[in-house]
Amino acid sequence: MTLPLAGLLRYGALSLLGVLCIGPIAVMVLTSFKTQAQTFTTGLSFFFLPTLENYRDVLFDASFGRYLVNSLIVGVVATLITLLLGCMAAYGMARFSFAGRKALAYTTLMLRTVPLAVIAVPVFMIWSDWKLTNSLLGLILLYVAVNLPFTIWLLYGFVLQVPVELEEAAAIDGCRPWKVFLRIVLPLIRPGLAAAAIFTFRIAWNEFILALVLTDRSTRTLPVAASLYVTDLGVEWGKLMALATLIAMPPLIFTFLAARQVISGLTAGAVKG
Amino acid sequence: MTAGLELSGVTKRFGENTIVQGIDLVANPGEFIVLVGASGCGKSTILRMIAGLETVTEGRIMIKGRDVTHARPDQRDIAMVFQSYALYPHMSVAENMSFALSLTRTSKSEITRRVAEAAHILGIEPLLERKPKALSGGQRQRVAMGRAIVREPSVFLFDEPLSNLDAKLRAQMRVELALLHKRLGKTTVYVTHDQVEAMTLANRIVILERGVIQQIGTPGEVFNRPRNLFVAGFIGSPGMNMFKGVLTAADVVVLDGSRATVRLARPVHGPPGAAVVLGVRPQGLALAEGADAVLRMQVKVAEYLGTETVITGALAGSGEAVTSSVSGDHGGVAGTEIGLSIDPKHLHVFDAESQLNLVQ
Amino acid sequence: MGRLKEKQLLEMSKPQGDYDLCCYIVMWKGEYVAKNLVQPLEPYFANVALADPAYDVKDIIPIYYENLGLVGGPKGYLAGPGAKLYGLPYGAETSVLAYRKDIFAKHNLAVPENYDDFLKILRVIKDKEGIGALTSRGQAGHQCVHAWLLHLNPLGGAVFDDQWRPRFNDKVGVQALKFFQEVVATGPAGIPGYGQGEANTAFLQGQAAMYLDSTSFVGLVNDPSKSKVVGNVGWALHPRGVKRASQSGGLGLTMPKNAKHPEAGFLLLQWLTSKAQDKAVTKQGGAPIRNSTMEDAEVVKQYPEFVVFKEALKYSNPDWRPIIAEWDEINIQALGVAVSEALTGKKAPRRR
Amino acid sequence: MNDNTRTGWLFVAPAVVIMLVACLYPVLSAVHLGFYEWSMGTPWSEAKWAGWTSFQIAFTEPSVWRSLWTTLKFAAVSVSAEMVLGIALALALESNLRGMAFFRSLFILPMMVAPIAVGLTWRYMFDAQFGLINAVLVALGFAAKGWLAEESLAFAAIIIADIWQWTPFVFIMVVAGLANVDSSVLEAARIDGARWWTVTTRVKLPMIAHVLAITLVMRLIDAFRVLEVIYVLTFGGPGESTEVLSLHIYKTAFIGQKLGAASAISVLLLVVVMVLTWLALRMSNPMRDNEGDR
Repeated sequence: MTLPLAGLLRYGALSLLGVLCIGPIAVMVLTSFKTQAQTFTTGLSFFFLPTLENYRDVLFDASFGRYLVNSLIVGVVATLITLLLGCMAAYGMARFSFAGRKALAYTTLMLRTVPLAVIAVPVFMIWSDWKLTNSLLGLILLYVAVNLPFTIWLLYGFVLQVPVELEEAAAIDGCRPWKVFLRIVLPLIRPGLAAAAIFTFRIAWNEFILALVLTDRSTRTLPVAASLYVTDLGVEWGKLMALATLIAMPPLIFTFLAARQVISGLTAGAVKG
Repeated sequence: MTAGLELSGVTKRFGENTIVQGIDLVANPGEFIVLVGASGCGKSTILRMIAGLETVTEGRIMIKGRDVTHARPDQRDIAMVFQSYALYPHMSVAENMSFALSLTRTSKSEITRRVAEAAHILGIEPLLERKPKALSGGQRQRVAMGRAIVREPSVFLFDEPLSNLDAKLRAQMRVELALLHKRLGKTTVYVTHDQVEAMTLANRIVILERGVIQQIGTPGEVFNRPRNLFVAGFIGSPGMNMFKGVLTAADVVVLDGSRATVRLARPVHGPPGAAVVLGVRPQGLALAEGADAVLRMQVKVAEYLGTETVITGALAGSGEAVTSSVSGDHGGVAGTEIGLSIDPKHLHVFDAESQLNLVQ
Repeated sequence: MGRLKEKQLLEMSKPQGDYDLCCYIVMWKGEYVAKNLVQPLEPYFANVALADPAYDVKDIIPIYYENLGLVGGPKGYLAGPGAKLYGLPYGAETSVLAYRKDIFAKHNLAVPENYDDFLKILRVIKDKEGIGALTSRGQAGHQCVHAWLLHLNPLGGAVFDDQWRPRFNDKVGVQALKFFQEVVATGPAGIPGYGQGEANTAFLQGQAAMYLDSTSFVGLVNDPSKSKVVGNVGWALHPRGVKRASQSGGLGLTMPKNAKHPEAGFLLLQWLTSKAQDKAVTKQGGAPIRNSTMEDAEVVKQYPEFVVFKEALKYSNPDWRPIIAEWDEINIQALGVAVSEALTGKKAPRRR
Repeated sequence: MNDNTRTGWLFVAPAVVIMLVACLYPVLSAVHLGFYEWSMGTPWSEAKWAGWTSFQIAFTEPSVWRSLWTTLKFAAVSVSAEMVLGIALALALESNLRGMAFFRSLFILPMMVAPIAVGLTWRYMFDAQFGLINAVLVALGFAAKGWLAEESLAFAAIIIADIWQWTPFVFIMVVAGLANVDSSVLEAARIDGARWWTVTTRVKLPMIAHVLAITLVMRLIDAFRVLEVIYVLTFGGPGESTEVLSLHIYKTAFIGQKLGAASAISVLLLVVVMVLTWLALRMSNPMRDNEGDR
């Protein structure tokens, strides 16, 4: 039915959109390969002799390795814990009726909306009390807490889509609730888990306001390091962009690889309403 | 001899709502019991209570003489085939079939043996390594049965297992199910809303309405001696004709409207003058002319089905709906009026108030 | 830099902190002392077990010493009876004018000696050379206040008068702001968004002919990997307004009250600010805090501009800004917004 | 299906404990803190009970209302632009083109970029001297602009960055919603004689109304929470032109060091966001009860 011309136009429009989406990311990456002088030539310079100098400077900064390791620990551990607790809670809320279930559902949704700026100050106080400041554990705990509401919300939709009969069949086959969850439900909500993992990792890896408040020199994460570099480096755009690229890449790569799951995770809750 | 399955006073309530009311049922070992009824009659709930998927509000369930009322599903020695088959999408056919056994730490060789055997019985050996997604509806159905078979349970539970199949496949699977039951000889409870399945498969049929058993009996019993109006109307296709009338003598019914007089084969237990409902199966209404034509109907539709023709119309006088099934091609024309004779063998008389069959 | 302070405050408010020594910007000293977060250094200098006899306190440039180290005294943040030493300068600075010798020579311009010439030359350069005349910080908050204060003091204004009444919006305050507006109008594009980095860049990349900032800028100017103007930069004193004055400020080192190892902190502080270390840091491009370094032949040979800087230090004013406990809040949230709004034209400068 | 209360709680308990301890407790503490006068850098023991004064001061402070206004403006402009653009693009491009999956994979990338990287990149691109945006403007024959130096332009800049990051989200949500619309309904409408515009406005969009509603609310909530990108891009300036409420809270707490006042303003933001969420739940509760399934 579609005319070839209309098809071409659509592809053209899509490509243009793609370019607009990727453009700033490309600017970031390209600039990271420019020398200090090249970053100040003009915005339209796409052809230049690339240098790895910025990456060398950033990567071999004495503390970069430590920040990277901190970020990885925080990102990976927070993601794993969030996923585990989140899918358990989503399953419990979707499949069991218990006193307080409704209140819990509403509270969870409300917590999903809390602006991080609101809790920065009290969290610092409370964490200081509990000796959790400047430890990765404190940051992980916080990221788990702020990510759980969204994760539960997302996985809840996926659990609902698992046919109840499957769980009943498993119960007849001899599975206790915990086993039904592990052997039947978990494998079936894998796309949801992938999406939740990426969203959680994205926050835990990218966040810097709370991390700034809760970390010190030895426990700093990459975004905090970057926010400090902004002042230390002034406008050494090459280095800043190299750092920004290094921070931006892991979530981008995961997202691109698991795009289908991310999109289904993003849209599942709303579309099936 | 211990019953294969025994339900006594089984009741299910959700708050104020009673879904199932005081079910008493004893299935002999190896018996094929079919629960039928319209949707919402509680048949699935009974099955799920037997399976242990639903708690029992009151009453007791025994399997092979063991009280399982509060046992976990897997401890009841049952297997269940679901309407949706409920195959685990992330497991292969073989894994689906062996899942229960693997949970009970059955030896590898035993699992392999039983899966192979079940696969052989069902003719699904070539499918063992496939995932459910790669199977047709009929194949999935077989796998679901295979999964039940490998457990070698005391009781098989089927929850409308054929309803997702097309008509032809359904007929075929029905025969296979009957053969399979013969071969395995296990007590079976089968839920369906399809009376053809019920009639062809069951040793005994349990007819339910609003959570209450209306009649239990062999297919012949429920067809030929329906205990009440509901059963009479539910069983048989096309459905039984129901005409309002008055019992003027122990063996005479005068119909309202048409004023036709119908003579019964035997006297019934009812006081003269009682309001009754006369039930006639469509097969009991034959084309007739002259004195044999007790009733006259205005033809609306004649459906030729090959071996028979189903004629639908309105009873002259009362306008009540009439269906007649006559052999061969009648070629009835809408708008014409035809005469019908009544075969007394196919007559049932129900008390209009208690709705009970007065013939018995 | 703002972020550094947020983190420091959080740390120092804990019963025991993680910092034994911390670096602060001059503006924070009053607040830190008022909040009882840092400790006086005299007891440590008096402790023979810790103090280095060869450490020459008198050699530290007095203006810096007063500006960055002393708290107390009659005015609260300057020398005088009651003033105590809470920190030592480390990376301190004073204001000087950097200018492009090549451009000035090309158009036969004289380096501005006073604010009248300064004002005139802004327009001249903009018209003749077509690039920004003077680059400046201008971002909302501390940055634009810093730039405005650069002009306020030489023109004879102050934030408060002697009775602590605000006078920043008097005639001189408005005059300084109007001058600043002219700087924005004739400068490189985007000054109201410039932080220190952007202001630096505009000069280093040749987008502006002048830069009125601090002595600490010299290291960047002479670094060929960052500067396109190496060899073309001349240095002059901060132009004279009603008086000759130059800014004093920069960084200092202090010891948190809740330090775990205060002795170790003090020893490090003493070593970092010692003569030998000061010279070494300066030769790497750092800013000296000691007279001995300023006068060192080797250093002066490397940085001929130190001759000008030494002259500038004579006019350096430790009372450049009122470093009271509330200064940072006034600086960023009150003045920082008002000046920024004037620069972007949202509000016209006027006397109240 | 299962009324086993104990098992249900066992599944949710770990998550509940963590959310209570590390999310709800801090939120309640923020409210509590609002009743104290407490300056950062001083020990908690020196905090003074201030009753409602912090709230009174916070709510009479012009800068609070200005930043609330900025936030509202930001949310209204950016979210409506994102909705309009996202819906229009989705309608124009929804058809099942080959390679759509690839483009969709591209479109979700912007929202995954770390906010600090987004802020830095746009700051570089908006640079008055060397930025790509001005270079493009000049190449197209327009005058270069001092993007981050003028109030309205800086505000435009944070909106542009937000639109860049989040329009694809709207696009993807709407495309997913449209994909779920039963095509026979559209065919029926076409047979009934409806043209493209009528089909779109009278059939298609109403049929995905709930998707649009959820998308709108999700975007609104996030727009009210926005902090990090603006923190890096403009830090609220010039003047206070881009100082959204989150940033104002941050500055009040960590620069003004008035922790009590910051908490009082937090409560204001919290209330705004909660009201929005409540509206959202009324429109469509994603965690609706699954009772009545059987």
